[in-house]
Amino acid sequence: MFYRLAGVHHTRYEQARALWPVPADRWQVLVIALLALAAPFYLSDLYLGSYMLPWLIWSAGALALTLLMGMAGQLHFGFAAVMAIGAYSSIHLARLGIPFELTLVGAGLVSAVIGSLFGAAALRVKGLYLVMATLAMQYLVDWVIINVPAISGGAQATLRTPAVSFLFVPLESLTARYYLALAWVALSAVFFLNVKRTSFGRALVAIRDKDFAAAVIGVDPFRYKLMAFFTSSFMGGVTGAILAFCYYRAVTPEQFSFNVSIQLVAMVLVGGLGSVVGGFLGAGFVLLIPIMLTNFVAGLAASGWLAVSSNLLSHLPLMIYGALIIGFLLFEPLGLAKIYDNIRKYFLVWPFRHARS
Amino acid sequence: EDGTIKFGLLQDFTAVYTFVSGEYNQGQRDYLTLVNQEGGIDGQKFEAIVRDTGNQPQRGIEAYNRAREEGAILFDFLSTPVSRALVDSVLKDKVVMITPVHGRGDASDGETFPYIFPMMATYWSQATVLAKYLEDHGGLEGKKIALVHIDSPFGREPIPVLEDLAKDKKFEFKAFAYPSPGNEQSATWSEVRRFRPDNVLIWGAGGGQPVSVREAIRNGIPPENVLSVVWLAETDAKNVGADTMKGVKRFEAVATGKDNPILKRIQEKVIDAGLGAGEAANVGTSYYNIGVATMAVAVEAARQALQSEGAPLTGEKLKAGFEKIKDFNAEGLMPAVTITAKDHQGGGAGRVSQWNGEAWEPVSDWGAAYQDIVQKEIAHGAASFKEGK
Amino acid sequence: MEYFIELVVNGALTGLMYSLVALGFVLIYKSAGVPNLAQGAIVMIAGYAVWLLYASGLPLVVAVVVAAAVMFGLGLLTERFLLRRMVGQPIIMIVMLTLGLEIFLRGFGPGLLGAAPKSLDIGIGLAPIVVGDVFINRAYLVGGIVAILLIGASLLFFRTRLGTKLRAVSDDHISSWAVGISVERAIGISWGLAGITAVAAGTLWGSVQGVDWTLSTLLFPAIAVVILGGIDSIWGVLVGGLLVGILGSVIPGYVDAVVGGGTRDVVTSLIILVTIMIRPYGIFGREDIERI
Amino acid sequence: MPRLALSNVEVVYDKVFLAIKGVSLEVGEGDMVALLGANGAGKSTTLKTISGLLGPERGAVTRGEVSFGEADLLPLGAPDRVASGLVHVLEGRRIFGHLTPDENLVAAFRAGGSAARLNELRERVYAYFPRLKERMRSKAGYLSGGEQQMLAIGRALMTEPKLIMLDEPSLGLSPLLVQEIFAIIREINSQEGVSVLLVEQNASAALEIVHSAYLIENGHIVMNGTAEVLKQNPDVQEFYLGGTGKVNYHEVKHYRRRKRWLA
Amino acid sequence: MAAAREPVLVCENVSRWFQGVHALKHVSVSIGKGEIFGLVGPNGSGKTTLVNAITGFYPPQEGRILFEGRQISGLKPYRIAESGIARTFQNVALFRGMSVLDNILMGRHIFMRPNPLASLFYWWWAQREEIAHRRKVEEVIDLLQLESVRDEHVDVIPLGLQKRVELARALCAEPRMLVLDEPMAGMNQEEKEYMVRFILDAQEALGLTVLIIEHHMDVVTAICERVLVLNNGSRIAEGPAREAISDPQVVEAYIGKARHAA
Ligand SMILES: Nc1ncnc2c1ncn2[C@@H]1O[C@H](COP(=O)(O)OP(=O)(O)OP(=O)(O)O)[C@@H](O)[C@H]1O
Ligand SMILES: Nc1ncnc2c1ncn2[C@@H]1O[C@H](COP(=O)(O)OP(=O)(O)OP(=O)(O)O)[C@@H](O)[C@H]1O
Ligand SMILES: [Mg+2]
Ligand SMILES: [Mg+2]
Repeated sequence: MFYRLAGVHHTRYEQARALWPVPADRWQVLVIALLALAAPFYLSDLYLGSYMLPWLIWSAGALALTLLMGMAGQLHFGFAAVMAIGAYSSIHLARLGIPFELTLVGAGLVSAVIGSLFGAAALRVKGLYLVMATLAMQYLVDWVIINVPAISGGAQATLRTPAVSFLFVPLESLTARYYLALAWVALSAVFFLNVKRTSFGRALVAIRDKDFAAAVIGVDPFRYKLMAFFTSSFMGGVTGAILAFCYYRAVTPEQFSFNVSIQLVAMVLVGGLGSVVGGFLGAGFVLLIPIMLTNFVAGLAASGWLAVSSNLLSHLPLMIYGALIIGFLLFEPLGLAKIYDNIRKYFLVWPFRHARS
Repeated sequence: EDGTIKFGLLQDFTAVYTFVSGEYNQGQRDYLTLVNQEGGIDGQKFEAIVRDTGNQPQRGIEAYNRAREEGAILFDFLSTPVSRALVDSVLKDKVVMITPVHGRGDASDGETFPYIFPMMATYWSQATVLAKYLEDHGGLEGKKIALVHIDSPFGREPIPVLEDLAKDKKFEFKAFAYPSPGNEQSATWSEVRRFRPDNVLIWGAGGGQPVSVREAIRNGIPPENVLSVVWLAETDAKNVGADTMKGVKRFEAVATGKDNPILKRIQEKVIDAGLGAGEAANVGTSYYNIGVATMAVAVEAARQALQSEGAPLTGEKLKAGFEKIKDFNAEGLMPAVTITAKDHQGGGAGRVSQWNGEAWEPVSDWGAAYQDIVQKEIAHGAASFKEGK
Repeated sequence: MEYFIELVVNGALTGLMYSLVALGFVLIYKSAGVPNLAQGAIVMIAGYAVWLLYASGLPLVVAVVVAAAVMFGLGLLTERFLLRRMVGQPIIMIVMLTLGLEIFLRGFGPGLLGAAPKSLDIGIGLAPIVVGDVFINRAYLVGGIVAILLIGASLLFFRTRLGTKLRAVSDDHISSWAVGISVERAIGISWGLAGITAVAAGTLWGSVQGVDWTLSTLLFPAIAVVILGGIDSIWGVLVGGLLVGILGSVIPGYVDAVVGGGTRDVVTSLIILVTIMIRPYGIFGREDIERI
Repeated sequence: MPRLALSNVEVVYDKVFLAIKGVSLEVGEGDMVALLGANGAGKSTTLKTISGLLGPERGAVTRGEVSFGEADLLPLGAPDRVASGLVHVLEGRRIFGHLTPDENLVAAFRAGGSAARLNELRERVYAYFPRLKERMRSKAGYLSGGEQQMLAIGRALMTEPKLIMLDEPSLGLSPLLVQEIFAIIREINSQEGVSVLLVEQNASAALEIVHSAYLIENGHIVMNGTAEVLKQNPDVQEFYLGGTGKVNYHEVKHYRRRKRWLA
Repeated sequence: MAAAREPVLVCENVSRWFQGVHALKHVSVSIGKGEIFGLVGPNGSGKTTLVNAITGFYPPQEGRILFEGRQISGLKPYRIAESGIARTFQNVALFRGMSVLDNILMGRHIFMRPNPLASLFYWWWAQREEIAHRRKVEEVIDLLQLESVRDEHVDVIPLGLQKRVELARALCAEPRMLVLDEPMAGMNQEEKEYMVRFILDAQEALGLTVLIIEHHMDVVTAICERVLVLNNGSRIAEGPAREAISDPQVVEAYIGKARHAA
């Protein structure tokens, strides 16, 4: 009931273009922001470190990929490789003694440059062929990382992150690492929202929707596709660096394997292409649901509710997880964000059922 | 605390390690059940916290943190990516991580890796045991030895050791990589055949192994000349064909079969009592017995720790317990291990066994080999870990 | 020289073994317009099905035929319960659905029947066929022949009236409906047929590597084949398979020794990149028709 | 009993957007009826309701009945409706671009029909549209707009319909082709007794050939009657037929009086 | 009348093939400044192809095209757009994922400097630019009476309005030449009248040169000064509208029996 458009009047163009024109949305964002800021004070280390932290970082990764897949319409099935480039280059840069703030930018840039190479190669192709091209790139990057010990960190292929500080705060404690991740995902989200309402975002969407029409009204498709790859790879690279320094703290090739790319794509798609909410929901779903299911099924089994063989027991979460993905898509083919949106719309037109009658 | 000692057996049951983790984990749990059935140690019982990590580091991290919160003081991940992602956490949190027969070789250096216990022969030691067998049976000098391995850090692990040995023992050594997952290796073996090796070491795991054996036989390499890393088991023999695989040898760290006192007691007090953790048919298989042996060592460590430090156990006390293990051979199930603060591998002993068409038959005695070369690698790896690499 | 010939021959046969997996993918794409990322998992399920029937004592041929019938039925069920509701939805979401299906099946098969690899010995001996100094892999030879037969059958199938209807469906679901083609049935049939090819793939691959979840990873070489040949081309499956197989065998055969690592995946990746740079729709793939 | 009858149909898109409300119309056996209306009035929606193609567009019938002969159409899926004898030529042609024209025709022929019948129908389509025969082996996606429209109609005829619904068949066609197509539609109607429901913006051409027409505005049917009656209606003349005399486009007013039926 | 005008767009001997189909055969035409020029012909005669050649989408394989004396054939489409030619499409080519407003704002693209950093620092950087362009866009929305659908998603508004949005998008680019490919297809009489009005208004207000493809002969004869008639890719007639379309060749190929010919 407070969720109403009624009484919201815009008298200036700025207001009409505000990020959250509906007051209720603004409140919601504020409450979530406060909850996120206060998280270290009410969450145990287990939940902060094993749930919140990775969720935020993967959300940033999903947002970076959403920019490319959702907004610019370029399917990318090798995004983990982009993040890997960020992670590895950040560690090597930090080891060179470069301040961590610059290291992050540097890692982003390295990813962006190599990521744009992916893009440049992929410019001629669309759809599934682009999927395959990016997948091929993933294999190439993996191969280089694994086969060049100078990158991967010797025979064990493990690189530990050196101790660093961000803005004079040492990135040691979980809280410090959490806040850096939170800051990054917040920045990513704000950036994403701003892109959506500026000419840059429009140009990307234009190319996604009708590249020939975009070209004829003056958009250089080549340039904007490259910019999309560059920007999203930059975000992916920084996210990779933050993943390395704030979460894993020792990187190995498997952390950025092909499966991770698929998971990222799943985050973007299950979330629902092209929205910030979708990025968060999708990342949460893909990252946390398997974990929760594993614990849930194990809990059931421990309390004797599930008398099945241990083999089936361990595969049950996988089956439920797959079934959940299918179920959600059947229920709402446009993803979790659309479900959220439907609920929101319902309240917006409440108590009416239809927008026009 | 509440009188139970918790072990986190957080393994991969659904992805890369499915070929082993089922039986292995079953052995581990059955052994702990056996200990509990027999009254525990000093009145303390054992509890296994079992979770699937799907071989994914982030799931491993969550499972680790959760199990730690539940009080687990020993962890076994049986997954290279997950173990690697957690090495630092384990060292920092001062809890024990065991990496039997699979972990990084340099973790044998107990001073650099105080909380990590390979506690059985690492891949480096496995390679030397196999080489020693070849030296004892026909000699090495002037021979051609091929290593056919999966293209991953695990597959490449024995290369430096074998290269050193080749120099020492004057044999010709060559490594051939096949791409993972290894279900298709024909091009690699065409190359191997042209090398005309006297012996081939196959270094893979899971589905790649039977394919390797098949390809070897197809390319005219007699099964007797094929030797495998520890990962070659009954299922693989069935897969290749029990008769076809007759003659193939492998490294083993733990005896196979059920005629060991521990296995007999498990059969009697756990399986027959209906307390088994899985299919009774798996009892006594290679991987099952490795699982049993790992827990036997861990429980022995707990016994030592309780004896000298008293309950309740912590990770630190358990570590101290491990380092007191001396000449422990799990009633003959495995070679005697002696773990010290310096040597967490426990000697690196093992033996070679041969598939006789029905079962694995030992063809050498328990023992370690060329540990000087292994030590050199350990020192090298540990030094670079200390540097922070 | 013999070495080269051996690499070419075995590479070609391996490639055809991949074609066997790829064929199901193309069948579905060509008639339903969906890139089915669950095809690998379907091959795995088919492998389990054959294993289960064969291990229960049925003769191999019977086991294969029954498994084919079962997989065809499963294909129809997939359409009925999963895809029907997705008609007209964005294609990428349908792709995601197939990914969900893949995850489900990967839990389902090993979860029910045990994760340890099953052996499926279909009686193809290990002894190679030796021609000069060239050793030809007997199992792959059988696989290659089966692949060629199935590819031929598919070519004929798409010439029939039913085949034409299926191709129409992949072109436009809504206008297919509008002229009375049952899009649902067409999609069901295509999934069913893909299930049948999966039985061939699952049996043959299962016999060389054992039946376990790793059969599902065959999807990736298969997709490489498909991209190279063109996603909707049966001829592409044949030619793409041969190319991926031969190049992926010959080049590593000479290069691996030099760089000291397995280069096959890199070679395949490079082939794919180069091909789609030159021919964005694969060798035989159809171009998008864009009218302005 | 009319061939097709809609009574009080209401359609909602995307669960929230009400597109047509309370639409009722009838098409008699062998009748030729036009449905006229402005852009977005709900003409295509009405046709899709009849042919059962709302689903993929997230539309749903929330009220009303549609019957075809004896049968109630709403529970049937689109292909079953085609089998029962109605066919919809979609707006924007939507032929199968990757198939040849010939294959387009084959694809539309009912499953299980005899090869002889197929050839007979195919020859009849080629007789109506000789141009298609010339181009029967090239990719349909590259045909010109007029040829695609012919193919779309020809393809619909392959289903042996009792009622054919055409959504803006003249869209984008040259004046000559519009005449041709309308002539063929009339021929199909008179020679084969196929009922026709025609949606058309080109009202003057449509009212020349149909027997009666409905006028739809904003999702409501606002007027119906025989072609003759409608042609005489001043509003229809002004808004659909371009007034009584010739329009002088340089003089058209920006703001016109509102249509009377909306008042 | 035509001779008096200074030529703005000149096509010289333009040809285009599609895999063996000779879609345009040596077409030459010259369009004068401020003129409304019609392009008609049977379906598949190459009208759209000619327009595509002008706007750079299918560059001619032979011949050349000059705009305001500068050669534009061979330039990339977005360069041609920047040089002052805007167009609409036969099959509406709006960006379906955007609102009407965003679609029209897209028309301002060539005047904007989009980059990710500007988006990041929206409040300090991009906002001013957005709002400045917004004013311009609102003028066009006003002119074309699109206020009521401004915030709708383009794919739910009726086709007629979509065509109008496309026109608005083109006008926002402040072109000197406007190319319209069948702007009135699928419209009823009333809507056609509106559209004509908008085109005439825009042309007057902005001094545009207009090239229009249309199959509605009443419209063509009413607003076009001259027309070019194509058939099978070649010119069959050119001249003042009424004369050109009463040419017997044109009647035979295109108009058909008397009804529309007047
Ligand atoms: N898929 C859809 N989702 C939401 N609204 C829709 C959808 N399709 C159509 N509409 C809306 O429903 C109304 C009726 O549309 P319909 O296509 O039936 O009109 P029409 O009379 O055929 O117009 P046109 O002359 O443009 O073809 C329009 O306002 C349109 O915006
Ligand atoms: N991309 C293309 N590939 C192949 N052929 C094409 C292509 N575009 C156009 N053609 C062919 O070129 C010829 C001219 O087409 P064009 O679209 O210019 O016709 P048009 O005069 O605009 O017709 P209409 O009035 O139907 O729009 C046609 O024969 C068409 O099939
Ligand atoms: Mg319509
Ligand atoms: Mg045209």
